[in-house]
Amino acid sequence: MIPILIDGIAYGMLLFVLASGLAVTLGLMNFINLAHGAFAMAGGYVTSVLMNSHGMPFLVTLPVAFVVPALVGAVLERTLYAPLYERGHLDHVLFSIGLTFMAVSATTWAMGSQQQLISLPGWLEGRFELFGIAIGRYRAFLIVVCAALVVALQLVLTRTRFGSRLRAAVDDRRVARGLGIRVETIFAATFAVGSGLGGLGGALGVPMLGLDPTFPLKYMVYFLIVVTIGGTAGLAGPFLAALIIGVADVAGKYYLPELGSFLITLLMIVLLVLRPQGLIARAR
Amino acid sequence: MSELLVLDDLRAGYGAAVVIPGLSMSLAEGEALAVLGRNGVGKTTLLDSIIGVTRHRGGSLRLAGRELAGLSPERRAAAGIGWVPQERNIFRSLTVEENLTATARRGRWDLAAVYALFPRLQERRRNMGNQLSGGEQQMLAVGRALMLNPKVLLLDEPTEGLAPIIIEQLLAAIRRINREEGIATIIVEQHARKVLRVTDRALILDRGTIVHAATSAALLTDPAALEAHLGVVERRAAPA
Amino acid sequence: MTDQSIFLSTSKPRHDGDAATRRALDDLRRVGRLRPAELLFWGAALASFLVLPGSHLLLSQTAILGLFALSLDLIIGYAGIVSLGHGAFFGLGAYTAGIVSVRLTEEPLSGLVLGGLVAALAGALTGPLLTMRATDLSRLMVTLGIATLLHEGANQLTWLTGGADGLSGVTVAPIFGLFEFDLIGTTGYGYCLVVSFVLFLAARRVVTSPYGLSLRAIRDNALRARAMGIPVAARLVGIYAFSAFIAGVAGALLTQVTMFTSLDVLGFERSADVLLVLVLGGVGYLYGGLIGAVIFTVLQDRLATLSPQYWQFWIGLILVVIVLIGRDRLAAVPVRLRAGLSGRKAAAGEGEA
Amino acid sequence: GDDPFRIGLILPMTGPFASTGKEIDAAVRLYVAQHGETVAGRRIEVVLKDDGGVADATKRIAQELIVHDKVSVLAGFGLTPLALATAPLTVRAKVPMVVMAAATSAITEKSPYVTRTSYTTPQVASVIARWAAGSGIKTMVTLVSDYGPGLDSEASFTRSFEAAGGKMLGTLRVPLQNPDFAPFLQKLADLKPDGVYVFVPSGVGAPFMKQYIERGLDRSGIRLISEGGITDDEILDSEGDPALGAITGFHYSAAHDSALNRDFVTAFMAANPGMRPNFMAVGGYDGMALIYKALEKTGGGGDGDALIGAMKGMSWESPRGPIAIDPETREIVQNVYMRKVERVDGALWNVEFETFEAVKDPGKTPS
Amino acid sequence: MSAALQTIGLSKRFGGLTATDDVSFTLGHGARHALIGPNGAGKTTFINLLTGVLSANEGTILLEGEDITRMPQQQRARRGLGRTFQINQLFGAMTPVESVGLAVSERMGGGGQFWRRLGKRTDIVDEIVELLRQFRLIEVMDEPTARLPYGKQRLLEIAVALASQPRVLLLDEPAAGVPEAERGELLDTLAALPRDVSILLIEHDMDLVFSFADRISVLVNGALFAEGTPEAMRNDPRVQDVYLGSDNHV
Ligand SMILES: Nc1ncnc2c1ncn2[C@@H]1O[C@H](COP(=O)(O)OP(=O)(O)OP(=O)(O)O)[C@@H](O)[C@H]1O
Ligand SMILES: Nc1ncnc2c1ncn2[C@@H]1O[C@H](COP(=O)(O)OP(=O)(O)OP(=O)(O)O)[C@@H](O)[C@H]1O
Ligand SMILES: [Mg+2]
Ligand SMILES: [Mg+2]
Repeated sequence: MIPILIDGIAYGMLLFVLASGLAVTLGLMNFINLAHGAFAMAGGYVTSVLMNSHGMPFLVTLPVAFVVPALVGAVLERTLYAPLYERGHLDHVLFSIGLTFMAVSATTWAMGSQQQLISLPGWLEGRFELFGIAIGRYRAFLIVVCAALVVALQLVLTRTRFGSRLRAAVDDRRVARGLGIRVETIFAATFAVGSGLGGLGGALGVPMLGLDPTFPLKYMVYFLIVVTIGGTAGLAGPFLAALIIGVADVAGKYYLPELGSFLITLLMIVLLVLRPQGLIARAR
Repeated sequence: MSELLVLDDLRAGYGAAVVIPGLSMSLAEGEALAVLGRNGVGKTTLLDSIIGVTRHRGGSLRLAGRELAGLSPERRAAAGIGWVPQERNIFRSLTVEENLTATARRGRWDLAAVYALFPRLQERRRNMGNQLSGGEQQMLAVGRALMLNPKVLLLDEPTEGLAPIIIEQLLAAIRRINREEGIATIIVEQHARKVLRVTDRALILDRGTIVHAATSAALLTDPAALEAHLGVVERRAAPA
Repeated sequence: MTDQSIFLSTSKPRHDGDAATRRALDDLRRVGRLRPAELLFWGAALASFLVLPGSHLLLSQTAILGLFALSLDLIIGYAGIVSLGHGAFFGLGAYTAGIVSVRLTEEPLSGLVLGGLVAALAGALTGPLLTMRATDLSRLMVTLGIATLLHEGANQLTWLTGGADGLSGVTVAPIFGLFEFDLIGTTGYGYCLVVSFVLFLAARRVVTSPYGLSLRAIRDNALRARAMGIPVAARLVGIYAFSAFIAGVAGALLTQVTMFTSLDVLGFERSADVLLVLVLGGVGYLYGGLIGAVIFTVLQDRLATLSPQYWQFWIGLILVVIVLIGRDRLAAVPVRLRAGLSGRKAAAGEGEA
Repeated sequence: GDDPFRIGLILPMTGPFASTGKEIDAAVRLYVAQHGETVAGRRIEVVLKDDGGVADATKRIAQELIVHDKVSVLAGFGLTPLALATAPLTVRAKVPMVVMAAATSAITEKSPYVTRTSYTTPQVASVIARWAAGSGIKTMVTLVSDYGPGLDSEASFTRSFEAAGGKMLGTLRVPLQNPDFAPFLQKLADLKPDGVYVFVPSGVGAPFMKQYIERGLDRSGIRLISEGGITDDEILDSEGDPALGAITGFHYSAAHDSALNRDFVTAFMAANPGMRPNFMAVGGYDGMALIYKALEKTGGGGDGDALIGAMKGMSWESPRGPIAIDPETREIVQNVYMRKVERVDGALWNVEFETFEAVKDPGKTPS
Repeated sequence: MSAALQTIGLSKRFGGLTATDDVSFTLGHGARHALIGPNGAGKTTFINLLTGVLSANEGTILLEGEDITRMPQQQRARRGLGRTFQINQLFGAMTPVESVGLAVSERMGGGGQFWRRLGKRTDIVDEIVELLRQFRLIEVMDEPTARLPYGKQRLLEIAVALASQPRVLLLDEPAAGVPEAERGELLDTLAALPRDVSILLIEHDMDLVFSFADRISVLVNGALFAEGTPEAMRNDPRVQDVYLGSDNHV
């Protein structure tokens, strides 16, 4: 019972790290970025390449897995995304799907279509006993990392003026600029962080989810589910959603396997129909 | 009085349309200028062009001797321009208080001062921007601009939708701001008579150009001019 | 005249009444007017049937894709509902037609109609989920979710759908007992053409009707639409179901000309492809889907031979470029064609989501 | 004659199953390169088309190949639905169809013109079951990916294992989409069988074995026995230590110990750097062999009935060992091997340790 | 006279705030009734409750005797309840002709007809033109609304509302953005409306209010604070210091 719960939480946490970047770009910047998975994938490949062909230790690769996608994100944001903020959501969807397709086949071309595999350092392998419950080391590690991440992000968004300036810029660019908000800079920075988080998630995900060029398409839905169900008001919602989904998924497969992959989708549809704004919506 | 804001043959518009074909004027420190005119003559466009959210097509505008043309809106705001847009454009996903603080700059106008001017805003400080009444949004827009502690205040129909009693208070406050803090103000207004009482000079626009300039006092006592320039509305459609 | 008041209704009007009335009529009929370019388009379609017997197989799939994209245009371009799961209705139609042929009758038309009706029913049932205070995002996800459920369902119900192996044993009798589906695919293409044309006419009628106008209004400002007395939800569900019907028929067509159907009719790729197709042709004037299908097929063919491994890359690139250039601006390029086909003013024509 | 003998080769060269296409295409090229472009005086021309793994595309392409390119043989077919979509066509067109990858038993029954050079799921699963029962395993649990092939495999393993006197404790089905195996492995640990039979698509194999070890199941006394796809030669080496010692049953290993295979593997890897031939490749290679041999037998005659007739009962030595085409069922008859993953001079290989000879498809011939 | 529109104990709460506080209000047949009050008093909220944009926490709304409290917006509209918005709510991508035309055809119940062609019914077209002429929108009638200057858009806002021929019309600050000199004429147009249309006007322009209304209600903090003739209200000291301020508009 408790093992299942812990597995679920860990899985949820991983989902959150993966989706948190999207929670930022989609949630705060209101850009439906289906290409988020591509940034996650980038992070994953950075880690696997650095580890497998440069023998870099896992932990050391993580910062790189954040930075590289962040830089790519920043560049793309300035060059491609920025002109599209004003456009409708349909344009967002089309553009980012296109980008995803490109990423997928570009990666296939560069890295081949096979699974990327990394071998974790010994201290992350296997499990340890806690009050007689065996817990996977890596899952415990995920839980810790993610918890730290949530706190950090939440602080930045609430304790600083950055959050409100960002939302102001999203609500009404023209007037925000007219009132002295440096919209371009803020958007670029935010997007970079979002992409970076995606990359970090991708890197952390390799051992559990595997990694191949179709990653962005395979998991796109999961990220979106987390953010949509969570609501775009901030990061608390997505975090909650990620946990719910993680636990529901694992527990569901354990207790009612015949429901198989229906469960999560059903859960999503029901939640969205009841709360289109997500679990935690901005007061309206 | 030293000239604070100087427009010299400013030309601006939207996309292909030139709305202001070439306009020159100047504004002194602590001076209040009323900009009047019928619908669609370019009053808003003038203010928008000063803050820089329209298409600049030439001419110059200087704030305290510094050339603003070519500067982005945010730089102009930083240079000391406070703007109250016509549609108010409150940030809907920010609370009242966040709306005030998000863009605030240090100065004598702080939360306390704004709340003192508009107690109603304090009562609603936790409301989201889209949970305000029309008038409250108007107050918030003015408060938001004041929190920038600007040198020049651009007010686009600031009394729109305000209760008479609030209008009196607001206009009085603006007057005080000019006098005591030396903040210059441009007020676009529909209620000519109301605004002329609190401004020093007035411009009347038509098709983006100045068709009448006078001291407010003079214009107030010149029904002929008011009638001639403002008493009618029929005009050709927008320059497309 | 400048000294006239704006409101005095008694004052003598400046324009002579007939001229005004004529302009008003013009403006109202603008959207509905039949354009020469349209005849050209359908003429070309007919010609393709007569002069390109070699490509009938490919053309059939193009027509089907076009019809599918047209159904999507109805909800995106006219109802402003963005969907990532329109493949669900296509798939429903496809499987229904298949199952009908395996279990009920091999007569094609009944399978076709039933396919459409089942899809339409599904649309009518799921439509409300999309109209209740939904956001673009929640709509994307709900449509996507429904498609996923159907996909998984079809995978599980092996006894009915053949599961992952696909539904084989589909055989289709000659149409009206006269035209047998031949190897070269001539009958198939003729069949697809006729069905597409009929459904297109229906769709065209709907979007140029007062109903269509109310849809544009809803997309533009639902609050005002309600204040006008327009039953917003009902109207949206209506067009959604109609769109589902067309998508279903398209799916049924595919099953019948392929005489087989499998899970990939319900796959996400299909929904994504059809979105691309629609965008290639342009959203919001009905012909976008059809034209897009042609462009798409040609592209796919060229690119697939040019770089079989990576044609998806080029497709992606095209999408990105289209969006960056701006769909409205692109649409303005062949302005004669577009304006010719739609009669919609470019300025007025835009805006979805 | 001077008009060439055309072979229509339809493969998924794009999309999620592109690797299948790549392996088979490479093998086909290799075979042609090794055995020349002319057979019985006919010049061989291979027309390669990509169906992206989508059934209606496969069917359409096949139709076009027959009608326009006038091909005499269809080959390829990466997935079951693709083959099933096309089979009925061959009845009308009287064109032989050589299935090089798809593995569902039923395919060859859909048309008298279909034959196969890959393998059938039951063929392998049943052997593994018999071996398990034979090596002291009393109770088993199956853990398969929840899709057609997986369920096939589960069914025929269960049948054979119970027939061999074993006892099934449960069946676990993992959704294709989400490869977090945690809950299923937990279930498995709770069920405590002697062994578990695993069937997952090759890509998912590595993550599975990682998690299997992470949960300490490798030391739980549950013996892990899998279908060969999990240690697919193409990616085996990259799966790393977790794969070491994995027991699998399959019809082909790149490590198969025969001169013919050694040549095949060296030539293949020389022609396609960084690629190792896997069961897909050998399926393509033997498919070409079958066509070549049939064409020789008909003396260059391209008639469909003649060709398929010539293919029936054909038997020859393949890199995987001796194989034959069953004259009644047109199904491949071949050895199935039990293998163990070992590190041989630096790289991981499936090393065969037991052979079941001339296995027919139990899906058709009840064993 | 009998009530065109009536509310009984109507209340609306936003979290802690009571925006409409137990309001019992009657709009007589053919009334010219003005609703005034400080900013944030709850006037727009009240209208949103009447039209169904918001749903009340307590109380009843009767439209010509019929209980419409729980009715969706469009049904209220179909029963003859029309309104204009404090901030323009228009169809930016459509032309004035289409906007007004839509309203007319919806009123005639033609909106659901998906088989008929637009512009086939000349009676509709004539009505459109008449209305557009009345509001001086003729020369911009086939321009996309979004491109019209604010003033014209304001006129269209009212024209569209009238196109539905409401029996009860709720006007939320119709003069907002309309220049001083033209307000008089706006007034005339409203005054010229057929007498059987009952009108509730929200306005902060007291000149407009006093010359239009034959009855005035004052709303403060969501509750009815005072009601009576313009004279009475103007001279009511309480009304002066909560709302009117020093210069009492004579
Ligand atoms: N975004 C825009 N794009 C194109 N033209 C515009 C735009 N905004 C305004 N215009 C045009 O510019 C001219 C001036 O508009 P502006 O809003 O400045 O007038 P105004 O004096 O502020 O009118 P009002 O009193 O109604 O606010 C008008 O003719 C209008 O049609
Ligand atoms: N969605 C909401 N959530 C919370 N409070 C709200 C919401 N909408 C309005 N309010 C509050 O309810 C009060 C009444 O608002 P309303 O718009 O009815 O005022 P009003 O009388 O129309 O004022 P004005 O004359 O300025 O338009 C305001 O104080 C406003 O802050
Ligand atoms: Mg203006
Ligand atoms: Mg109001």
